[in-house]
Amino acid sequence: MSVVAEACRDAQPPAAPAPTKLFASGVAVPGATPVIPLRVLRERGQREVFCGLTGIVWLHRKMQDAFFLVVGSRTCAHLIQSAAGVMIFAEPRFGTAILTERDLAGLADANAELDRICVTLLERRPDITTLFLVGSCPSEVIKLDLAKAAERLNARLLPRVRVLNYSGSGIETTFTQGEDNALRALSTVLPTTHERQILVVGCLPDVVEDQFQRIFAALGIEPVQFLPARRANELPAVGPQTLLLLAQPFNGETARALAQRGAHIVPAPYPFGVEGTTAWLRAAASAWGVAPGRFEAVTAPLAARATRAVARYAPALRGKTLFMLPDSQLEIPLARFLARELGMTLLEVGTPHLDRRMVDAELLLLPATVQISEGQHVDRQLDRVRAARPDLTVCGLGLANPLEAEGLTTKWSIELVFTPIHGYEQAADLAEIFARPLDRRARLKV
Amino acid sequence: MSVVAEACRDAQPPAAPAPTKLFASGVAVPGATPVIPLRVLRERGQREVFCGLTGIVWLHRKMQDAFFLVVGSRTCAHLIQSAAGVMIFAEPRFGTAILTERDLAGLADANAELDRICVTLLERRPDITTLFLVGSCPSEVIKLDLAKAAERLNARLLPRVRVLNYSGSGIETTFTQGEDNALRALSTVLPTTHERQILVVGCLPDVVEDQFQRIFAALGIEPVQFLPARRANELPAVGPQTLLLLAQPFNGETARALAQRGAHIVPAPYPFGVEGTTAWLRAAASAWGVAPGRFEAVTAPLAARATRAVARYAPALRGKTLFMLPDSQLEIPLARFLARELGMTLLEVGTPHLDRRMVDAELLLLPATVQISEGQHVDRQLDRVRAARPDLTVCGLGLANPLEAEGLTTKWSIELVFTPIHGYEQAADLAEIFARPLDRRARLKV
Amino acid sequence: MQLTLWTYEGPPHVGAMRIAASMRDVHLVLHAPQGDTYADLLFTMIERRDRRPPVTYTTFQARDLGGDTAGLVKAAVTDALERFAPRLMLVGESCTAELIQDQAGSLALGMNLPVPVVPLELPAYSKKESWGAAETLYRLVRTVLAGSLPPPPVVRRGVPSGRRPRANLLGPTALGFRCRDDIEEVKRLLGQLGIDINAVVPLDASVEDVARLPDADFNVDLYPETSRSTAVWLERAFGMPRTLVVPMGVGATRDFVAEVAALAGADPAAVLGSERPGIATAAGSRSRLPWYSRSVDSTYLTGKRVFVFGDATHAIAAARIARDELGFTVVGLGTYSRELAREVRDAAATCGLEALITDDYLTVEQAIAELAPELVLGTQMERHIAKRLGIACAVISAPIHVQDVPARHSPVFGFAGADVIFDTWTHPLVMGLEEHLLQMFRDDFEFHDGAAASHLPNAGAPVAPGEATAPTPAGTLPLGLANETGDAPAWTPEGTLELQKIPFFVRGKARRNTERFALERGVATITVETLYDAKAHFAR
Amino acid sequence: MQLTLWTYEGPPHVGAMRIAASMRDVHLVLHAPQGDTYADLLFTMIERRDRRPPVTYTTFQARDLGGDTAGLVKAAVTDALERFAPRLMLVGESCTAELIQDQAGSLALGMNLPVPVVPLELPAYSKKESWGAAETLYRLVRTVLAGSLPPPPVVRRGVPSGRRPRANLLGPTALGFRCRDDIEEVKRLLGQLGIDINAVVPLDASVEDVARLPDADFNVDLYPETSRSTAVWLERAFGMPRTLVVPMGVGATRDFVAEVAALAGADPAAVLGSERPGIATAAGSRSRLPWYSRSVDSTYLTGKRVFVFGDATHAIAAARIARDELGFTVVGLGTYSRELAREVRDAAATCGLEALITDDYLTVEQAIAELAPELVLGTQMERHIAKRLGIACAVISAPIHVQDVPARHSPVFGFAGADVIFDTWTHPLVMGLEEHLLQMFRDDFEFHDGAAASHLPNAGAPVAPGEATAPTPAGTLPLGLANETGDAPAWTPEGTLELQKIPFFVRGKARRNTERFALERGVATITVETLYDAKAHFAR
Repeated sequence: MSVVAEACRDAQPPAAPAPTKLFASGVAVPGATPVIPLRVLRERGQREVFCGLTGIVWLHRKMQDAFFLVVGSRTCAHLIQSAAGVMIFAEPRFGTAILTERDLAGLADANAELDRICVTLLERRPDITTLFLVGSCPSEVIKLDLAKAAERLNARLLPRVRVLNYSGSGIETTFTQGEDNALRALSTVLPTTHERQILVVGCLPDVVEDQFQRIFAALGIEPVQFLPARRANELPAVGPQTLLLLAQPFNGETARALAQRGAHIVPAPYPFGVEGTTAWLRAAASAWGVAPGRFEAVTAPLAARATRAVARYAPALRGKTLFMLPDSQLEIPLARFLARELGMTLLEVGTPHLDRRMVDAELLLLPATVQISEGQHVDRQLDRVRAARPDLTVCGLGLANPLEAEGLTTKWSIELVFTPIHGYEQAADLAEIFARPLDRRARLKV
Repeated sequence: MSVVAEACRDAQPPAAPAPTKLFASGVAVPGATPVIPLRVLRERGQREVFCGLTGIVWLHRKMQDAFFLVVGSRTCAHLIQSAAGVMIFAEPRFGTAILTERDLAGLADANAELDRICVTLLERRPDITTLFLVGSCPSEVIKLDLAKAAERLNARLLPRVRVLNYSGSGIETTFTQGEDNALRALSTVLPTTHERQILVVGCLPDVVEDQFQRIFAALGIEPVQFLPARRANELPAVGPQTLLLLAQPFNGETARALAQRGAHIVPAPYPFGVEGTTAWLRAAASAWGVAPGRFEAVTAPLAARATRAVARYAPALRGKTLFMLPDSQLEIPLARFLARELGMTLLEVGTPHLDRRMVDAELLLLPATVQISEGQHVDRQLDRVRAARPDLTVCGLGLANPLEAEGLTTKWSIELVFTPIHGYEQAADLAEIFARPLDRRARLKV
Repeated sequence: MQLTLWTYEGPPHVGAMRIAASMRDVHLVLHAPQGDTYADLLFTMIERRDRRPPVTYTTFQARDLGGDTAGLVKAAVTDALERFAPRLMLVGESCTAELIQDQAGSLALGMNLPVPVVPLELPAYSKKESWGAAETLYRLVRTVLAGSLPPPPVVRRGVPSGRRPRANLLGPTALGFRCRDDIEEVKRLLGQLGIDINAVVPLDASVEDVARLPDADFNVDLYPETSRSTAVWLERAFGMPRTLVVPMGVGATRDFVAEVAALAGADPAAVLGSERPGIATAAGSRSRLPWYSRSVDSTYLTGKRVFVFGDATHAIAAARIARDELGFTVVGLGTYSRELAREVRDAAATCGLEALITDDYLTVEQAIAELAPELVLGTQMERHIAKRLGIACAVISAPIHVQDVPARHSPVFGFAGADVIFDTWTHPLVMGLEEHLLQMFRDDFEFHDGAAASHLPNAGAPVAPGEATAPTPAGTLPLGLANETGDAPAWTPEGTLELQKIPFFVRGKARRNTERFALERGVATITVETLYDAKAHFAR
Repeated sequence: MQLTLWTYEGPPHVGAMRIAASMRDVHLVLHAPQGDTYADLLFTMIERRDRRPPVTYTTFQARDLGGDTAGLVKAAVTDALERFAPRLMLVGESCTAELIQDQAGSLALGMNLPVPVVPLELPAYSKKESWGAAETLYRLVRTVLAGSLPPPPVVRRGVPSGRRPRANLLGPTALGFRCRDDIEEVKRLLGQLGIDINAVVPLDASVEDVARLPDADFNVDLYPETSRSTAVWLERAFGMPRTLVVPMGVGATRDFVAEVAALAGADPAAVLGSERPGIATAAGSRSRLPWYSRSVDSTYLTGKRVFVFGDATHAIAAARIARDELGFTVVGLGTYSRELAREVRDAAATCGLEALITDDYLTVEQAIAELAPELVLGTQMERHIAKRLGIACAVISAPIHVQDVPARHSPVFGFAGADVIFDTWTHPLVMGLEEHLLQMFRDDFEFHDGAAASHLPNAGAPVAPGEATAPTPAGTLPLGLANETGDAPAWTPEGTLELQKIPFFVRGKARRNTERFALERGVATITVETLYDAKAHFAR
C-alpha cells in the first residue's frame, strides 16, 4: 500500500477539487479528508451485462495464433457474433461447438464429439498453435469436463498445439472476467524464470504496449513482458523475481495465480488518464528502484503533453454529473479519471463485481461522496437514473438508445474495452469519448 | 483492286449464302452474281450524329503524352464531357479554350489569349509532348487561324512540345472524321524512311495492336508501324517503300496524305470478323510477298478458332433483320460481317459519309439487295425504321431508348468505337455485341 | 456437436423475443442467465429502437443452481406483470434454463395470473430462431383465439358480399428483413384493390388485434418462415383462405394482386389495369424496373452469373427477379431455412439447378468460390464471403445488420420494392456505357487498376441500404484457381502480360476461365495462345 | 478565352432544351450544327427518357454557310410544326448559329405560325445552362400570360377565403437534381396542409398549365436557379406572393411548412403538430433523421469536417443540414451559381466561412485538397475530386449522372428527403460501433489494410443513388502533404512504423496533421514523438 501512496503523491493535481478519503481498510492518503466508510450498494436482480464469452472478441485478435472454441449452444455462437458485429471478412479464429439433442440425450459421446471437432478444426487451421476450450452456461450445467478434454487433447496434439480451457459462462463470469479466466489458464503454463522482470498483466492494444515498452526502456526497466503476448505460443515467463504490474482491474484471479507462482503484485492505480498513468509507472519505477530524478525526466514531458491534451475536454465535462451502470469493472478507475482530471460529479458508479484487492488504490482517489453499486437490479437502477437525470450515463448498448429517447445523454460502455484508452497518449482520447455525446447533443438543432 | 480479289478468294465461307455482286466500278469477284449498280439513298435534313471533336475521347487515351485543346465554346466542352461520361478521376488531357464575349467583341486578342492559355497549360503539364489545337464550329466561323497559331507556338515551344492543329468542327466533320483529321495532321510531321515497312493506319486498342504485331511477326513481316503510336512523340516514319494498311474505314484523308508522301495503299476489306481479318492480313501478306503456305500456316489456326467462337452467336442472329443508322462509317464493314458471317438480313445500312475509295473492297462483299444510305434526314429515316420494324436497329444513344420504347431492339453504336472489335480474337466479341440485345429481349419476362 | 463459425439464425428464444418485441402489449419472461441479455442490443442497435424490448430475464447464476431457481422465475413473472402491465405474458426458457428443467412456462401458468399466459417450449438444441418466432406466434394466436373457435364443421370462407373485403397481414416482425417498409407497400396494394386491412400481426399489433384476426376474410401470409404455421391453422380452424404468393418483384407483385383480388372478389384491374407486361415504355408499369431493365444501358446486365442464398422467401423471389426481370443467369440458389427447403428445391429446379440447403457458412462459401459468380445475392454472411472473394454482392435477406434498417423507405415488396431492387442489385455491377468507356481507358496511366471508376459501387449509384459490395478492383487477380488449388497451371510471362491487358473488371473471370480451360486439357503452362483458346471456348 | 477542363454547366441552349423537354406540348427549334445533337443523349441516357427530347436542329454545315441558312431555319420550323404539332414553339440558336446572325427567333416570329412563338436570345459566350433554363421559362411564361395581365395597380394577394388555397410549384425541370421525386414530397406536404396544387411548371406541364398559373394564390419557388426570375415577375405582374424557403432538411422543411401555411392561411399544425424539435424519440418527427442522428451509433459523426459545393439552393441547404442536423463541422461552402452568389455568401457567413464562388473545377479541387475535409458534399465533379484525394463523398446537386436518376423514389426535399439524406451522407463515413471494433482489429493479419470493412461504403449501407465515394482504404497514405509539396518533412522509420499502427481510416488525417504540425514548427524529421506531439496538439 505504501507503494500506492508513493505513486500518488506527485500525481497531477485534480482538475477540480476532489477530496480524497480514507479507504475502509484504513490506509491514510496524504491530504485525505476524514475517514468515511465506503458506501457500496449491493443489488441483486436482473443483470443487463455480457457474459465472459465476449472477451473472445478481443482476445482472439490479440493472440493471432490462438483459436477459441466455445463449447455451448447456438446462443453462445449468436452472442459472440452479435458482439463482434458482422464485420470480419475472414474465417474467424473463434467458433462454437454447438451441443445438439444427440449430445444431451447421450446418443453421442460429447467427449468424442468434441475431440473430433477439435482435430478437424486444427487440421483446417495449421496456423493455430493454441486452442482454448471455453466453457459456457450449458457445458457447465451438464458438467462437461473441459479440463479433462484439454488433457486428452494435449496428449494427442502437443507440442504442435497446446490446448487450454477456461470458463466464459454467464452463470460464472461477467464480461471482462472472461479475460481474467483466459489469462489465468495461460498463467498455468507459463515457464518459470528467476530473472528480475516486470510482467504487465492484461490485454492491451499493441500500440499501447509499444508506448509503455518505450517508456520502460527510457526508465531503464527491462525486461518487461506482457500477458497475453501477441502470440499465444510465445509465453512470457514468471517467477519469484517477477513484479506484476496490472493493466486492467478485472484480472484478479490471474494476478492471484501468478502470485502463487512467486510473482509480486505492484499495487497501483490503473494507467487511465495522466494521473493514473503516472502513478502506475511510478509504482513500477519505485519497485524497480529507478531514481526519482530519472523518473521525472522521462515522464514529466509526457505527462505535461498529455495534460495539455486532456485539458481540451475539461470545459465540456467539468461539473457535469455522471452515472455509470455496471459493465466491465473499468468503472471505478474511469470514474476516478473523470472526477479528478475532468471535474465530473459522480452520482453512482456501478460495477458488476467489486474486487477490493484490485481497486484499493483507486478507491483511495475517489471522492468521498461517491455512491458505488455492485451487482445489478436493472429496473431499479434505471429508476435511480431517471430520478437523478445525470448529464451523462454510461451504459450498455441495450440501454443507451432507450435512455437517449428519455432525453438522457449516454455513452455506450463497450467502446471502452474496444478502444485504446490506456496511457498518456490515449488520455485525451479517453476524455473525448465522454465529451463527444455532450458535444453532439449541443450541436443538434433538429 | 486485284489485291482485294486475291484477299477475298479464300476468305471463310459466309455463314449463310450471301450473294456477292459486282461493284459499280465493274470489278468481278469470284462467285459474284450479275452486276447490280450500288443503290445509295442520299439524304439531307437533320443529322443526329456527333461532330469530330468526339474523337478526342479515344485519341487522348491512345496517345498518353498528347493534350487536345479545343478552341471553341462551352458547348464543345460540354459535348466532350458528356461523350466521355463523368468517369475520369484524373485531370484530363483534353480541355477547351472557351471563347468569351471579350474575344468576339475584339476586346481581347484571341490569338494572344490562345497563346497564353497554351503556355500556362503546358507549364502545368510537363508530361505533354504534343499539343493538338482542335478547331470547332465557332472557331471556324470566326476564322480563327489555328494553323498560324500552331506555327507561332512551335516557334516558341519546339522541341520540347510540338503543336499541331486540325478541325473537329461539326460543320466540317462527323464523328470519326475527327480521327482522320487528327491523323492527317500527324502525317505531315512524320519523318521520312526508305525502309520497306508496313504502316497500319487508324487508332487501335493496344491489345489489338499487339495481336496484329504477333501475327505479322509470325508471317515474317517487319517492321510494322502503327499510326497513331502509343506516344505522340514517337512518330512512325513513312516513305516510298511504305505499304499502308488501313485499319479503319474513316481515315481517307490521312491515307491520301500519306500516299502523297509516297506510301502505297494496300486495298483490302477491314479486319472485322474472321473473313475481314483474313482478307486484310492476306492483302498485307500478298503485298509483302509472304508465301501462301506460310500465310495459311499462320492464319488458319487463328481463323479456325475465331470461326468457332463466332459460330456461337450465329443461331441468335441468323435471318434477323438489321437497320443501321449513320454514325461512324464503320457501318459498311460491320454490315458485311453481320451479313456474311452471321447471316443477318440487311434492311438499310446508313453511313454519314460514303467514301467509295475507302470501302470498295467492302462493297464488293455486300449482298446485292442492300439499301445503303448516305447522310441523314433523321425523322424520315425513323419513319423507315418504324415501317420496317427491324429485329435489330443500330443507332446513336439519343435514339436507342426512344426506339426501345417503340418495341424495337437496338444496339447503341458508340460502343463499336469504344470496344476492341478488330481482328480474330475480337470477332466473337463483335458478334456478341449484336447478339446481346436480342438475348436480353428474349430473357426479360416483365 | 456441430462446429459453427458464423450462424444464420440465433436460438429459438430469440425468435420468441422478436414476436414479443414486435407487439405493443406483450411481455416475455425468459428464464436465462445474464449473458443472454445481449439479445436486447439486437433491437436497440440494429433497429435503433428507442425502447427496451419487453423482456425480463431471470439471470440466474451458478450459485442459484442449487437453490430455488423456480422461485426466481415466479419472482420475475410477478415483477414483470407489476412493472410492465402487459395484456399477455409469454414465458419461456433459453438453452441453459432448458437444462435445469424448471418448466418456467408451467410455473407461470400455475400462478393464475390476471392475463393470459403462453408457455413456450423452445427446444434450443434442435430448433432455431425462425422456428422459435413461428412457434411463438402460433402459440400466441391459438391462446388468444382459443375461446373464439367456430363449431365444426369448418367451412372455407368465400368472397365477401355487401361490404368491403378485409385481410390480415401475417408475419412481419422486428428484425425481419425490410418488414417495416414492406407492409406499407402491401397495404398500398390492398388499398388500391379496395381491400381493408383488418389486422397486421405481429408487427405493432396488440393482443386485441390478434383477437380480431377471425374478422378478416382471408390471410396474407407475407413471411412464411414466421407466419405459415399460423396461417395454416387459421385456415383449418376458421376456414380462412391464405395467400401463397409473396409480392417481391414485378412479376410476383402482379401475381399477388391477382391472387388477392380473387380471394377478395375484387377487380384486379384497379392495379393490373396499368400493368402492361412485356411492354417496354416508362409508362408500362407502376414500377420503373421493367423500363430501366430495358433501357439500353442495362444491356450489359444480360447473362451475369448470379448466386442466390438467403431465407426461403427472399431467395425464391430473388431468383425469379434475377432471371426474369433483370436478365441474369442464376447459377446457384439456396437457403438456410430447412423448414421451407422443398419450396427452394422446386424454385431451383425451374432454373435447372439443385438447391443448396444448409446452415453451414463454410459450405456456402465453398459453393460460391467454386461457382465464381459475378454477383452474389445473399445475407450479410454472403456479403462477407463475396467481399473476401472479390465478387459483387447485394443483401436480400435476414440476418440483418444496422445497415439493413436505413432511415429512408426501403421496401423490397410491391412495385416500389422492385424499384429498390433494381437499384440495389444492378449497382454493384458495372453500368453499361461506363464499362465500355472504361474498357478503352484501361491502359491509361491515369486510369490504373487501383483507381476505381465511378461506375463501381463504392463510387456511388443507387445502392439500397446495407447492400452492395464492390467487386475487387485489384490489380492482383481475384479468384484465380491458384488461390485454391496447389496444382494450378503456370503462366508464362507473356501470358501474364496479355492478361494484364484485359480490363480489371473482367480479368479475374478471364484468368479463372483460362486456368480451368488449361486444367481440363492438361495444359501445364498458359501461353498467350492458351488465353485466347480459352476466350474462344467460353462465352464472353 | 477561358481554359476549361470540366464544366459544371452546359451552354444556355441546353437550359432551353431542359425547359422544352420538361413540358408536354412545347417544341424547340435550335439553329445549330450537327454536333450539338449530342445533347439529346443527356435526356435519353441520363434520365433514361423513353422519347426524344422535343428539339429539332437545323444541323447546318460549312457548305451551307455561304447559302441560305435562314432558309434552313424556316424549313425546320415548318417541318417541326407539321410533324410534332406543338402548342407553343421555342426558337433559339446555339453558339455557332449566334455567330452567323440569322436571328432565328425573329425569323420564326415573322412566319405567322398558328401557335405562339417564343424567340430566345441565349448569349452562348457570356451565359450558361441554368441561366438559359431560367430565361427560357421566364420568356415562355411571359409570352403565354401576355394577354392575362391585370390592370395596374397590382395588389399583393392575401390569404384566400371561402375556398381551399391553391399553389403553383415552380422550377422543377428535366435533368434537375431529384426534381421528379422532390415535387411528390412537396405535393404531399401541401396536401397535408389542405393546399391544392394549381400547376407544376415546367416539369410535365402543358402550355395550358402555364396559362392557369395566375389562378393560384401564391408560388412555391422550389428551384430558384430556374424559377426565381419567373416567380419574381409573377409577384410583380400578378401580385402573387412567393416562398423563400427551400424544404431540404428537417429544419428547412418545418420552416417551409410554416411559411407556406402563413401564405395560404392554413394551420401549420396539420404537419408541425407531430414535429417535436429537440425531442429525441423515434416518434418526434415524420422524418427518421432526428432520431437516427441521436441514436448512439451516430455519435461518431460528431464534428466530422465537411466541404460543401453545388448549385446555390442545394449547397445552402446542405450546409444547414450538415451543421444542425448531423452534427458535422462545415469547413467549406461554395457554389458555381454566380446568379445566387450573395445567398451562398450569407450562408457561409453563418458558418464563419467565406464562400467559394467559382465555376473553375481546378479551384474547387485546390480548395478541397487544402482543407482536407473528411466528407465532401458536392456534384459529380466533386465526387471525382474526392475520389482522387481519397475522401468520402456524397452527391447533392446537379450536374447529374445516370446514377442520380435511380429507379426508386429518392427525394431530398421534405421529410422523406431528409431520410434519404441521412442514409446518403452518413454512409460514406464509418459507422460508430463498427469503427471502434475495427480500431481494435487493425493489426490483425486477417484484417489488413487492403481489406475494406463492412462499414465502408463500398461494402454496403444506405447510399442514395449515385452518391457515395468511399474514403481510400489504402495502406499507402492518402492526402499526405508530400503528395503536394516538395518540402514536406521526412519521416523516421520508427515514425512511419508508429503511423502504420493507426487505423487506416484515420491514418491519412494523422499523417497530414503531423506533417502540418512539423512544417509549422520547422521540424525537419518526424519521429514517434512528433507524431504524438501533433496528436496532442490537434483535437482527435
